Amino acid sequence: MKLHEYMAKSIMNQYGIPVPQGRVAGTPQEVAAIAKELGQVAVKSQVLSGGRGKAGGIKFASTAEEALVIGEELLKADLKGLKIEKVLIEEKIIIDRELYLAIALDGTARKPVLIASAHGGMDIEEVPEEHIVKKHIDVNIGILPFIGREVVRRMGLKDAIGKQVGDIIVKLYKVFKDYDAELAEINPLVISGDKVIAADGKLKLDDEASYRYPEGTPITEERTEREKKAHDLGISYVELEGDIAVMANGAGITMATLDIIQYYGGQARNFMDAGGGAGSEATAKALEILISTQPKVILAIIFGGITRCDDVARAFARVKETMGIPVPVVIRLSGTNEAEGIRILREIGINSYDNIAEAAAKAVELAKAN
Amino acid sequence: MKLHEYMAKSIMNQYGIPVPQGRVAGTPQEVAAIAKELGQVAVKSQVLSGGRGKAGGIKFASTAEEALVIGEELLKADLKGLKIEKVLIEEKIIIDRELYLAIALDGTARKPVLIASAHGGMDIEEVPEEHIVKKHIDVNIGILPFIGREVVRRMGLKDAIGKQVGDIIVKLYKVFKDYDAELAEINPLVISGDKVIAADGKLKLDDEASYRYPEGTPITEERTEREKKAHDLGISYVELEGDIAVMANGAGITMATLDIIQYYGGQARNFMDAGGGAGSEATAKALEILISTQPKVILAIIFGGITRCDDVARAFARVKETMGIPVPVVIRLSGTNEAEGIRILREIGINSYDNIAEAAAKAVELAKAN
Amino acid sequence: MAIIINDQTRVLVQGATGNQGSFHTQQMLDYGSKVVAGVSPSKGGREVHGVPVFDTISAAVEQTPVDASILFIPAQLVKDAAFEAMDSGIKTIVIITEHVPVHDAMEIMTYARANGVAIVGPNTFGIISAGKCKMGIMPNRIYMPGKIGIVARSGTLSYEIVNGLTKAGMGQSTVVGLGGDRVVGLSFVDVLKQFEADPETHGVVLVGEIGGNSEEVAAEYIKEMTKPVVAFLAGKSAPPGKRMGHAGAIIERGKGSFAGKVAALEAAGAQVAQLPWEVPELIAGAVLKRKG
Amino acid sequence: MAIIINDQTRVLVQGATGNQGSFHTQQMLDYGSKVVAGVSPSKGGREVHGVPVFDTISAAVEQTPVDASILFIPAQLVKDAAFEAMDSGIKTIVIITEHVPVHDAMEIMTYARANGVAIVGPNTFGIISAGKCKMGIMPNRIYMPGKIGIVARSGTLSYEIVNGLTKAGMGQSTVVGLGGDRVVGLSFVDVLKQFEADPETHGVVLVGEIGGNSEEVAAEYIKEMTKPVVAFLAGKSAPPGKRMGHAGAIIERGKGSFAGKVAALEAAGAQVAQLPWEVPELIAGAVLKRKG
Repeated sequence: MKLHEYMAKSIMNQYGIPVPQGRVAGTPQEVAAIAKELGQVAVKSQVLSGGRGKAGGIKFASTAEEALVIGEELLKADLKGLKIEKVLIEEKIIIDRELYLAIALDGTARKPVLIASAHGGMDIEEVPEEHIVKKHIDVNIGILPFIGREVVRRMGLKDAIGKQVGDIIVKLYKVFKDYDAELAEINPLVISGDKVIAADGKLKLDDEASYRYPEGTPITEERTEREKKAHDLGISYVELEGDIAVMANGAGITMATLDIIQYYGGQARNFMDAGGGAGSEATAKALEILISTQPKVILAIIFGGITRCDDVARAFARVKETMGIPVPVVIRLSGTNEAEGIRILREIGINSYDNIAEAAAKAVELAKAN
Repeated sequence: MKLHEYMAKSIMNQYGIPVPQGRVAGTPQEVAAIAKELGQVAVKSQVLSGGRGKAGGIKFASTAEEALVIGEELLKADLKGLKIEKVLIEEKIIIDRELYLAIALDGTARKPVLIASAHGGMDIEEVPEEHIVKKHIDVNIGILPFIGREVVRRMGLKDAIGKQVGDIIVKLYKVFKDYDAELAEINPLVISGDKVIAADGKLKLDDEASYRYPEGTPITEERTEREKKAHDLGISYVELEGDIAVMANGAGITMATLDIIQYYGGQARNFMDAGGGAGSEATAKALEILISTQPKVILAIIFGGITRCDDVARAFARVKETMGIPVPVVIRLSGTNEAEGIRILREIGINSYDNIAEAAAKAVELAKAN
Repeated sequence: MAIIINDQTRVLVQGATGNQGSFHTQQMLDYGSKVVAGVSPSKGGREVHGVPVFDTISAAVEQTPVDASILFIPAQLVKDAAFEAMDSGIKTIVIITEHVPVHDAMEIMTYARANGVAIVGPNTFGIISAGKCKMGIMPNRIYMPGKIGIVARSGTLSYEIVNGLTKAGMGQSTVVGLGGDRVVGLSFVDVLKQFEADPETHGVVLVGEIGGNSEEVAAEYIKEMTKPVVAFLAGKSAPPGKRMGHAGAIIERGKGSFAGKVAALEAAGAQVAQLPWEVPELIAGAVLKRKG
Repeated sequence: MAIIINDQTRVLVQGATGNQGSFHTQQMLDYGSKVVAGVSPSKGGREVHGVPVFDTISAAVEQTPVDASILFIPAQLVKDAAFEAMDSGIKTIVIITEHVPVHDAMEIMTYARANGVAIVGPNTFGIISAGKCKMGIMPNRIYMPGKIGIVARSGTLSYEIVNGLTKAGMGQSTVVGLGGDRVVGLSFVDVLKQFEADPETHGVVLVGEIGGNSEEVAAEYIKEMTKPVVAFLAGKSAPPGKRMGHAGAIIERGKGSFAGKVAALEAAGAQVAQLPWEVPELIAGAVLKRKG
């Protein structure tokens, strides 16, 4: 779960990391009121996407009147396809220098990695490797102050500024750890006179640890309504741009099915991993979600290991009887109770294919024809 | 620092370990009022010593009147030489079985050790080894629930009782860790019907970590006034029963000096390690403490490594001039600036001895003569 | 031979009395795995399909030696169960559970690496040495003993490929599922090294996917291997920034793309199949060629 | 030879710019120790008695290799400093500081054991290989190179005994202070093993005290030693339950008594001196006898 900037910075600030003064607002009037209080301000769109600056989502105002206009403009706009529900109004800070600081997961090392750079303010991918300092963290030890001192030295920082950045590194790790974060990022970390301030903050929390997030952790929702519905059913579902609805069981085979559709010149409407042991009920609900996306074809690739092919077939039959399936279904059943499944499908007029290649090719053909 | 029972149990209870209902009182009237509320009660003297039961420090009352009498009796008494300032009044609990649970330091293993026994209520030293379960704890991991389950099984406990004890083990470790404890002990841990209750609780915290005790940690004082004064000067000082006051520098040599005094038939008034690099000022203050104990002789064994012998001698001279030293001083100076130290002492009429044997023998002789 | 587990491996099932644990204990027994004990707190004394169940691993190992453990344990309790297994001295642990918090996984892996414990998973279908021992949830009937080693990040995709190999008459030595999470125990390289050293394995199929860089790291090692490697990767058509089912299958910050992985593997001398059904022919050809 | 440190050991001083650190840097240099660098956060660029000072160990080791580090660091910061040294790959660390929280000490020792780091202390006078290298706060002039190894829990008591040995014409190979705290790094056994293996050491003096059971554990090892051991123990007259200066010197729960330690050591074949000045004669006799 990604948190909005204002949420991330509020958490970081609770851990002693300095952030600009500011408040969040949902109406242009609130924007103006806050701006009146703070003077020169930045008005920052709160959407769960990077590159907001370049996309025009961050604007500056010198007066409350200007802020009102900006608030009106942003709060009815979309940014990168996301509706701007809230803006963060912050005091404008003088930027002497921009640094980069993040703690991320390194899956290969199986450890967190601290990433720092004296060249911040841009995407870290754009910073040349020799300007990036990396330090892997032993989860049993965490970040002791010496790691802060070492990283700060390698960043070329010194004295009071170096000490502040070192302290922020220690604190950022506490946030990372306490919040089960996958990513805790400050970009830019701004040197403003003799102060160091987190001008932007990003937190991405591990969804799997939501049951133990600290009390008061805010909740955001990146999923579409349909994705949310699937998620509540325990189904991995991602909406895509094409017209062939896909159901499979297992993430790898689902991804591969999408690739095969593309290989045959088609495009999938979604990624749907219905799980390794989905019963008839769950499969029926998953199918309903697919139908609701109004695809041109539905392609199901079932490998019956734990999943039983007859259960899957019965689900298709039930949905067909109760709400109807308005588009062609192409299906490949293989494995446990395969014959019975194929028989059930035949009864409701759905032909089964022997292998993925044939099924996918057929689905693409049907999608193009419709 | 040892905590009183009521303090330890209050902390344990904050961590979810069940303790009997109760409150602490400093007057017989309070005792009676609390007893009235709780019904049948135990009145427990709050002194920093074990074996309170055997010493008559724990009494039972069925009525508020009885409690008042007990309160009057205990609150003017001493227990094992310690003044009873407060008593803890607790609901009387039905004891079906007594268990033992502790987390202690194992210096040899350099790890905490969990010690448990299904035979509690007595000193753990009295429990046969085969009835004791021990499990060393990796400080990087702490006590995960599986350790509780394992220890409970080895204690021979099962089902709901076993589960409660397992939970208490996990929680007791959290107390041990969060409070920098040297010892966290529950003895007895009582099985009362279907409940498990910490009937007594002991916490000994590491003095060296006092700067980071959790907020609100209570403070107790086991030191005598003089020991406290010495401690504030950074001097290790323990009062003993004899008549020869001892000053030395270094814990080992001080202990050895006490042993040598005993070897020659004398007895030391105190242990005093004045430290490895004590200057003239600190030595003078240490000497003043010794004088205040009214010994028959003062014996000083100084090995001048970092400590300079002339500094020590000057301290003796200054104290002799300002407040006087009313008893004989026997001193052995050796090492850095030894000659100058001996000269200064001679000027004020104190003879130096060449080695510890002679000095100690002389001190014992003088103590017996006076 | 085979790698990691074989017909001598004495298997413990943690969470044996649950639905999943019980079902797969039966399946593993059916396959011939030596399941010697189950563990479920407060369920000690029961039996699951004839396998004795204990409250704790320490109780189980008092009765029977154990070589490896497989976890059917809810995600929130996996850390506790994995540490119980490691604390008991078990050196091979298969964690089937998905949704394990990644910070827990990092703690488990840190301890495992320091103590020489091989962790398979979490979020894996397990591991199977064909005809000898199965520790996992894969369907029993598709595997056939043989000479091809398979290491995969994804379960069902590996089933498809195994199915294809078996239908083509090519048996498997061992099939290892690394797990679909971002932080897992054994890596491609760890498993490839064992296949390289296993005389029974003549060629290896690597089933990867987008996200992370474990395929790229594997490519570095493949350069040194004497045995042929054929790879198939899923996720070519996946858009960046979307998590495709597996927590680890996501192209983030420009890292973990399909093209990068293919390039690295091909540069290392591995053949990359464009479609899953091409795998049997490619690996058959490669093994034949290397032998000749 | 000598044990742990010798005339090749390149020494780093952590906390070199403080009063203690600076004073003892001079003393160690005077003794001939190769002090190659100091570390004090925010003091990088200075010099202490000609030794360059750096902000961090990582900065120091970029300029000069380091074999061992000695800490003159406030107790609250010792954990941080010790981990900095261990993280930098330094394998011998002397912690002079007293009053280190015992939970910190346990964390340091856990990491040290897992990573093959030898920790001397905390709350130690240090270690000295006579005539070769000193890492500690002991007086320079009392040591004389020779054949007796000494391992002690207490500093000043060891000085008395060393002084006696030197006056009796018996030099020392290495003198190691284990530290007076309850949790310290090297144990008697760790050091005895090294003395046993060191051809330059012909006999060992063990200086113990009440509290803990490290003398009893040492006795078990002394049984196996070929070299003679003479012990002296302090605290015979100490009452139970009182901490005698050292955090570790306390008879608790009936454990750590003087009599028990003497009995264990004597049963193991070590001679126990009743008074400190008996030590030189006893060890001289024991060495002579063992040789003859």
